[in-house]
Amino acid sequence: MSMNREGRPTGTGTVASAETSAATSGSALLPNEPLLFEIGDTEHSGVDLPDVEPFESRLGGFGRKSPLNLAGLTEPEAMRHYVRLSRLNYSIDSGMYPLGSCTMKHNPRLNEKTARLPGFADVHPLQPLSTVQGALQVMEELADWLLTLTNTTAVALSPKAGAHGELCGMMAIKAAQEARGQGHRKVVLVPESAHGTNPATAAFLGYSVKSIPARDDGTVDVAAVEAALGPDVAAIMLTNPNTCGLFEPQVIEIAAAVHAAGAFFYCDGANFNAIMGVVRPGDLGIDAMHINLHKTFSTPHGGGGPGAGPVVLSAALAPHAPVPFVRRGAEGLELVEHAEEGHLGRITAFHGQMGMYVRALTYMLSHGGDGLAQAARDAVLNANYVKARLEQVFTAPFGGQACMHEALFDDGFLAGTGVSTLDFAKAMIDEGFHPMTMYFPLVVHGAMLIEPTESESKQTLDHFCDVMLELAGDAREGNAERFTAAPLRAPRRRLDETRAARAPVLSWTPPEAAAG
Amino acid sequence: MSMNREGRPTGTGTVASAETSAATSGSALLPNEPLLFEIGDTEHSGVDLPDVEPFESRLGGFGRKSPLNLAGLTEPEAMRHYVRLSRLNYSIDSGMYPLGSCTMKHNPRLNEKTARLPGFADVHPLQPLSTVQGALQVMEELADWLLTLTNTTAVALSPKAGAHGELCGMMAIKAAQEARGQGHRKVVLVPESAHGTNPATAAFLGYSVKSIPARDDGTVDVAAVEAALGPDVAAIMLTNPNTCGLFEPQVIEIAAAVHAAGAFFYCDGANFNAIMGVVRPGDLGIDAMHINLHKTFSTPHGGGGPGAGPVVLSAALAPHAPVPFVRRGAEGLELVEHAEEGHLGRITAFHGQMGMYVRALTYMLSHGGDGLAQAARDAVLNANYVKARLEQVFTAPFGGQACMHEALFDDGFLAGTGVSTLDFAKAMIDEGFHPMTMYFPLVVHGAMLIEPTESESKQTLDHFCDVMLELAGDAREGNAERFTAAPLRAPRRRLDETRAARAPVLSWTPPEAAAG
Amino acid sequence: MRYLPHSDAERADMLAAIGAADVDALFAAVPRAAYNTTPLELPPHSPEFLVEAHMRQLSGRNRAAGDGPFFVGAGAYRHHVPASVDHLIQRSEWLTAYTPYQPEVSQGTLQMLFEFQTQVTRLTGMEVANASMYDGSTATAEAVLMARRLTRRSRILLSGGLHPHYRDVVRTYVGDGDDLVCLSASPEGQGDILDRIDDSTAAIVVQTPDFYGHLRDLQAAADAAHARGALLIVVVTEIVSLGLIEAPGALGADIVVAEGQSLGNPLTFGGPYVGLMATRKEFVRQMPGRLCGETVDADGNRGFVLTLSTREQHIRREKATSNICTNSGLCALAFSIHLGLLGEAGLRKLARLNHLHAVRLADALAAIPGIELLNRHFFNEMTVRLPIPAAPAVEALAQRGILAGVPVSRLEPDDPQVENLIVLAATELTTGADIAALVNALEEVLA
Amino acid sequence: MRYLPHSDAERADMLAAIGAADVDALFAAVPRAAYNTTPLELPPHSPEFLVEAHMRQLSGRNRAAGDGPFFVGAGAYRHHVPASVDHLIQRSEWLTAYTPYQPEVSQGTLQMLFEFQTQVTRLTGMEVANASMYDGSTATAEAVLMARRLTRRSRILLSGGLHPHYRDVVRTYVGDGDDLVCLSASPEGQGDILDRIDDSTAAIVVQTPDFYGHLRDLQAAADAAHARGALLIVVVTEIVSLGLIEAPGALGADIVVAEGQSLGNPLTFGGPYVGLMATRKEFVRQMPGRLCGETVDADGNRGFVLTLSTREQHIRREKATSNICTNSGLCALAFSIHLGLLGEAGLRKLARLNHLHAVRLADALAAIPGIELLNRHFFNEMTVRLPIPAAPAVEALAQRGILAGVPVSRLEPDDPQVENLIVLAATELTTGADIAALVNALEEVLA
Ligand SMILES: Cc1ncc(COP(=O)(O)O)c(C=O)c1O
Ligand SMILES: Cc1ncc(COP(=O)(O)O)c(C=O)c1O
Repeated sequence: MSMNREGRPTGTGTVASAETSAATSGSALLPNEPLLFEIGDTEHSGVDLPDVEPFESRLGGFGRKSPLNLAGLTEPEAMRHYVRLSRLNYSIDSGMYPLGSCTMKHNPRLNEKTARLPGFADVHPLQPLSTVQGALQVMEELADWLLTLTNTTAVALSPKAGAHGELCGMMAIKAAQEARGQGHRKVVLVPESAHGTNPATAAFLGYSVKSIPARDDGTVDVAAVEAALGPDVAAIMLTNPNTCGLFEPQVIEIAAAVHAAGAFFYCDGANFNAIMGVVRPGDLGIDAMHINLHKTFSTPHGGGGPGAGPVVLSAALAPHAPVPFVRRGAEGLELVEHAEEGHLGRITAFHGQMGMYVRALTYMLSHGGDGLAQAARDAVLNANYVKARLEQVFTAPFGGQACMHEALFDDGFLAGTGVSTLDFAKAMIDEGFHPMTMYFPLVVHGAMLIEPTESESKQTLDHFCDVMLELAGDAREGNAERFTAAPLRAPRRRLDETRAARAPVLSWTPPEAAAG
Repeated sequence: MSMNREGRPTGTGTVASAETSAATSGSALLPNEPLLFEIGDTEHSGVDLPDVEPFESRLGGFGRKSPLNLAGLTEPEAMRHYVRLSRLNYSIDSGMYPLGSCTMKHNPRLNEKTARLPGFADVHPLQPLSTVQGALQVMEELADWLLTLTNTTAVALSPKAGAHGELCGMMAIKAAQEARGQGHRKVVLVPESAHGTNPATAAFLGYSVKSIPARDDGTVDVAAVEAALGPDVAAIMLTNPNTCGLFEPQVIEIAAAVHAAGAFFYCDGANFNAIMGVVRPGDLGIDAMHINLHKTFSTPHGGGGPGAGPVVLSAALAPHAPVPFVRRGAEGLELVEHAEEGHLGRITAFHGQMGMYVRALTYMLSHGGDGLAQAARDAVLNANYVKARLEQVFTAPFGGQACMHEALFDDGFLAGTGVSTLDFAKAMIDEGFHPMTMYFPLVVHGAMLIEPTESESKQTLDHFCDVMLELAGDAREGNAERFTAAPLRAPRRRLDETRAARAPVLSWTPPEAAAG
Repeated sequence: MRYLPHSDAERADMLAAIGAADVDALFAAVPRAAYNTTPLELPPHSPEFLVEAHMRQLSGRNRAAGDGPFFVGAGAYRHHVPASVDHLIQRSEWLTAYTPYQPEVSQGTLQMLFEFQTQVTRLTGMEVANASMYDGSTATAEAVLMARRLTRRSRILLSGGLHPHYRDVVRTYVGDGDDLVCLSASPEGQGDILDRIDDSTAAIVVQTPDFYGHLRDLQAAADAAHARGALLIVVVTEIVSLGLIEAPGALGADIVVAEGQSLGNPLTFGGPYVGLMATRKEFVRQMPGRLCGETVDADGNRGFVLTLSTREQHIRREKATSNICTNSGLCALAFSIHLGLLGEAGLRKLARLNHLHAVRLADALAAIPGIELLNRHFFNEMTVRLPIPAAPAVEALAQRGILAGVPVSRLEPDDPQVENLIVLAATELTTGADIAALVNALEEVLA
Repeated sequence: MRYLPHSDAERADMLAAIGAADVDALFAAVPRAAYNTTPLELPPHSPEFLVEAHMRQLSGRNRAAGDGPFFVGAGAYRHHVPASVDHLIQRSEWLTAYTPYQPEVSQGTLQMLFEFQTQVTRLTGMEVANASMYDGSTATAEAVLMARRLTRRSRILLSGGLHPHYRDVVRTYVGDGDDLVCLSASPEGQGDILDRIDDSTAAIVVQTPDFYGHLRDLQAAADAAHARGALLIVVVTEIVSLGLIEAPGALGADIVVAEGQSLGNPLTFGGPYVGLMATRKEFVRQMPGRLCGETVDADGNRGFVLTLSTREQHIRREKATSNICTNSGLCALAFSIHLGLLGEAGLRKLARLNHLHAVRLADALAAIPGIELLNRHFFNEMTVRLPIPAAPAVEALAQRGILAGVPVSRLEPDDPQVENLIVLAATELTTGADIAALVNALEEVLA
């Protein structure tokens, strides 16, 4: 099996086709479900509509002639299709989801309830402002919380996710550099351990990315930053707490150096959960930072979104915030929708993710300032507890120090066992757990990044650690087969990713039989 | 293995302890979940409440001194506990649920939505009537639909379930007999095939139950009824369509004979789904009939309730309807809450199952008269389709005729295979289906009663029949082990019911270790 | 129609497989005179958005409890139910499962019921509890019948503090005979029930907090009943009270029945609710309703099943302890989740908060000239005597946007003694502003 | 705090196991100056019922679309979403799952995405679709960048019928340079975009139905673009239109981007919505966003995985096609369920109904003296010219309880030509009564 630099196996070659496990072929509680297009047809429908008498259309010659071929299901069929499919998913609600860097915390249902109040869910973004004062107030209150939590000057609420927030923040930086006559600065510094969105964002805006190496302890050396800074550097994108789960101890010095060199400090705030209510990033010298409401502020991940990535901005960048934003006017709250001098234009239609604003604000009000700080402290406590318990066996690359919200291990403890990080992850599934983040950050070989979040009880953490230690023990005793064949107790065994990518099948087409 | 009259094995002796199946000990998608009391404790809580400053209580000496010992969970723990537990359940939404006599049809979510409108869910039963006119109108509209569908004179909405409706209807009959000076009639006729609630209800009211045998074709002979009638008979309780899934062909003659003998005709309407919108029971001569809104009108079964069992009444019984009921008055709708001359008193506090009224009315409005009739016809079509396909192998005791909404088989086709109806049922679980109703009705040996309802598509029925035929073939080929050891692919294997009943453990107590 | 999966082509295929000419042929057993081939006189099927609009319109014609100050109790209480409860009970696997007759694929429901039973025993201080009844009132009637079976006696005494609806239900269930003694309403907490117990008495039925809000002395009742070989049936309509008030089981109750609505279940104009029933271990075989018990599976793993079914109609038919079949499973789940979220600490705090608000309400009412507060000891509910008839006063308050409680005359129309009485409840949701608004409006109405 | 599972005792135990004196010790790496041990100036934690009350109060200060006649469109549309859609997407397994990076326990999400992609290809008439973008506007900007990569040209032409917000987003994304040509607003459906295509043009961006409701001739646009080696990017903001209007793919579109909100997703003041993106098979490796593909597992059973990730940031980092990571999974699910419920027959009928109501609205508006209807061909949206400025008129109508549409000047404040224009939409929910009320009120406002 070939390994790349991070130690990730590149094929599915680890899996010998084993005897079919019972669960794989579908049973009463873990069904096999055909595709929508294999169940439905173009005649069936699960929506009743009034009959339409013939009338003279105004479509001109633009009417649809090409087939639609959309499968329809009646409501009972649809209900079953989507319930059965859903049963094949793991979720936070069904078990610990220790994905490092993802902050898979409890998603309170109060948030879902408030987001569905008709005054939020059934309101159009372009209604007259006099009819949406409550919505604007949600935006204002959310902005206030974010500003207080970060000690910054302005916040752009509209980014639709973390990466969008990065784009927004880096655009503001670009605009600020241009406003200063520094548009020629074309380099962005990004530590090796950064999330992929950081270099991708910088490149997206035409910057070239200069990598900053990590120190042996997993943190960034201010000296390395100073060495990389120069008149061509527009900004640094630094994640703090970083993706190794560590607080950058020299962050204030780094900020100072960056500013001294005429650059800005973009902070990736994906890991804000570790410090919310405890550390205000503005006090560290950041200029822009996105906050993933779908991580730190509990809006649900939804199988991959939607999220929201508001960006807080320092005084230097505040004049370059994008539109729209809310401000107080004579007749109540106003929405500034058109870019005034210096402001960025829109980065999205309308005003951003109101549904997420409502959820996040509900979450904040529920926790209060005290609860948010306690949540951060518990998140850190939990990660350190897992770290302390697993360190008995697991190899922690940056072991000596306390971690923040997540504990990072490498695959050192698996050396010679024939078990890879991937194999280990798949074996966790058989024991009832979703795997941790694997092979990220890239600075560690066979990385295992475990973020329990504050939502996990000690009981669950203990069970998790027991299972992890038992698995590790078993791997080291030579029972590689348990790992390389895993999972055996999931609806599917390992999937052939190479095959998927080699000749991509990205949509359903009827089998030859039906077609011919 | 000993068998009782119905052919039901009385022990779990069929199951040799086999090798533990993987699924049994919990995996990522089918977890093992400890008890609430094993997770929570008396300190944890998932509810925040304002702090209460000390104050002078008005409890007198009645304050609680004995321990509560109630386990509490924080919200993330609770969410997980109940989601994990739920994943161990089968449901209509996850697969066909062919329980005969139970009408496990699709439960539309529109019904759940309307039932939660604040004007229904957040209204107190004893608010001034001027503030609940919409609620009274729901009751009136529901009553109108039921009366039209049944061609009867009055309806008592308040019964809380089918059996409660039986009680209500039989109380009305008792009152009517007493009003006629016929209070001495102490016998109620009940066919052998009747549901257990029928004889239980009669006995509950002090009647003695006289059993009417079934004919060889599964229906009741008017001659047998006539023979049993007499001056001591207060009523007959007849299910139509009956529990063998057959329409009683002589029902009109039976009604006439019953009436001629001075008795009343209570019809168990649990199977109304087969004929709603097609046959009006009032046209058959019934005097009282309950309608399980949780069967025919799609209110969810909820793992065993709540239901609602409104009872329609003939002109003869209408004066004996219980309170409360709605009527139109000068200032809008009125609620008659106190028994006037002849009326029965209350059979429940307040006004019955408003939550179910809203759901059932929503369902009726969605279907319309045409849709309800079509649903009944589809239910009958589906049952006959299953019957036709399975009859190839399965033995149908009353085979010749078309069935109504459910198809009845006996265990004749399993003779000599060493496989019982129970075994067969458990093997269905391994193939992805909930078993049909077993060992009911009692008139058939090893009964298998299959009610697909109108909600199942042809595709699902075909898959179901394929599986059933494959299983039957396998049983007859001698693979008894597949059945006697089943289920192997469920969260639990067969449970020891004898042990449960011998030394009942009905609540949790801490293990000795913890106590000692 | 959106709920019906078949196309006409599929129907035709199925008929062909059956060998029937049409669906009408399948209805051949139906007498032609009673067979309708054309739709009945009912509206046709309707799009979801039109049905929803109609139901919204009806809903809009009701005043929701949350729309303003609200003090209505008398057997159903407005508490805050955490959002997670309603979310959870709507999961398909809870909502659309049947009674757990196939335990291997119903362990969720079964374990929940086992937990529910455990919670009810602990709340009530009893040894066993069943898996729910329809509601508190029918549970009370069933308890009366159970007591008769247990004692083989027939005389039943109902306290004058019992909820009038509950009394009426018992009366309907057991019939109006000499052996049912309904004591007259006791709005002042008075009553001579203990003196009426004799050797033919099967049980006395005492509610606490009673309908008028009074806390009743259960120990005295138990002692008096037991002295004559009778049983004490205790009724609780506000289950939250048990977070602050002594458990009936600790005071000698033989059967405890209760309305569980306050936990987990919205008001919904009276139902569905959830009846609780608990008793002594030795009485379990005379208990009605389902019971869930612990056992093991063929691999020795712990699991749960419905048990002692030989008490029930589906096995015992006319010899069953009751005819009950469908009960209140989903409401029991809501109850159990809410109580699981509260836990002991939360329930105690909730009960204290209810009591505190009730104390404030009582003090505010008692301070209004002309109003007499009838309760010395109470939990979250109380009765006041107005100088005028209560029913029109409550209506006048409703016109002012305040739902002020229940005029007792609505439930006891024939008893002139209660004409001026209102029963009012406070819960954790009652605010100081609500109380002030009530006091203001009452003063207006009385002026 | 209800969301935090630890008791203080548990915290102490854990600290002991860690070997830390207190939690502060775990924060040792934080510079002391920036470390807060006391809570920030924020309100303290709050009971659920108080938080809910606050949010209800804010919600109550907004007018819901359902509260009265409603004609607002312009990129977001009020359609009826079946109750089952919102129920299903709230299932824990959909709502609280992460991106399906572990396919063995994420087949639900993956199969759904595969179905979604298939639906999008069929709707748009394209060969491949991705697993969603944030929304229609950002998808448009990404499509522009994709076209530049594909053609290695840089000039982009934006039609004057493109939604102004979309235009603004493209402008923000690519910067205001010579190579971005934004044609001026074309409320009459006019425009000379085809004449502006040259050999340096990467793509032209054409919306249909356009912002003003006009149906645009895509075939002509495709032919003109392809003749100069440029690509045609088609934007659709009302996806329901594709039930009645020719698929862009059938008319030569190279990239189709759309806002999918109309299916499955409520208005929610503008987000979250779901961006759709579809293209030709040969372009797939330049497409941004996630893709789900079919494969088999080790036992040979069909299964699904995220694939072609070498386009994406988490593998390719600075060489990725986009920085997008989190997308709109749950909104895509809602879209897919709603479209799965509709099916072809339902979508066609829904589109016809929308068109019918729009025709009625157009006819009613055109009949008002002084009002000019600008559209000859349209789907469910149209533009009218009032004799007075539109913004105050719309405000005056709102005061009368009617949300009458969008004054174009709100989006194009600097263009005097549009000052009197309103864009109005009708959907299946628009009733005759709504239209009559609008006409009445408009006549009043114009009088
Ligand atoms: C460190 C880090 N940065 C950025 C992101 C991107 O955020 P989003 O997925 O919301 O675009 C993530 C998300 O996983 C992350 O972990
Ligand atoms: C034929 C028949 N009668 C009566 C009943 C009792 O109805 P319920 O369970 O609603 O009390 C049932 C329920 O299964 C039944 O099938």
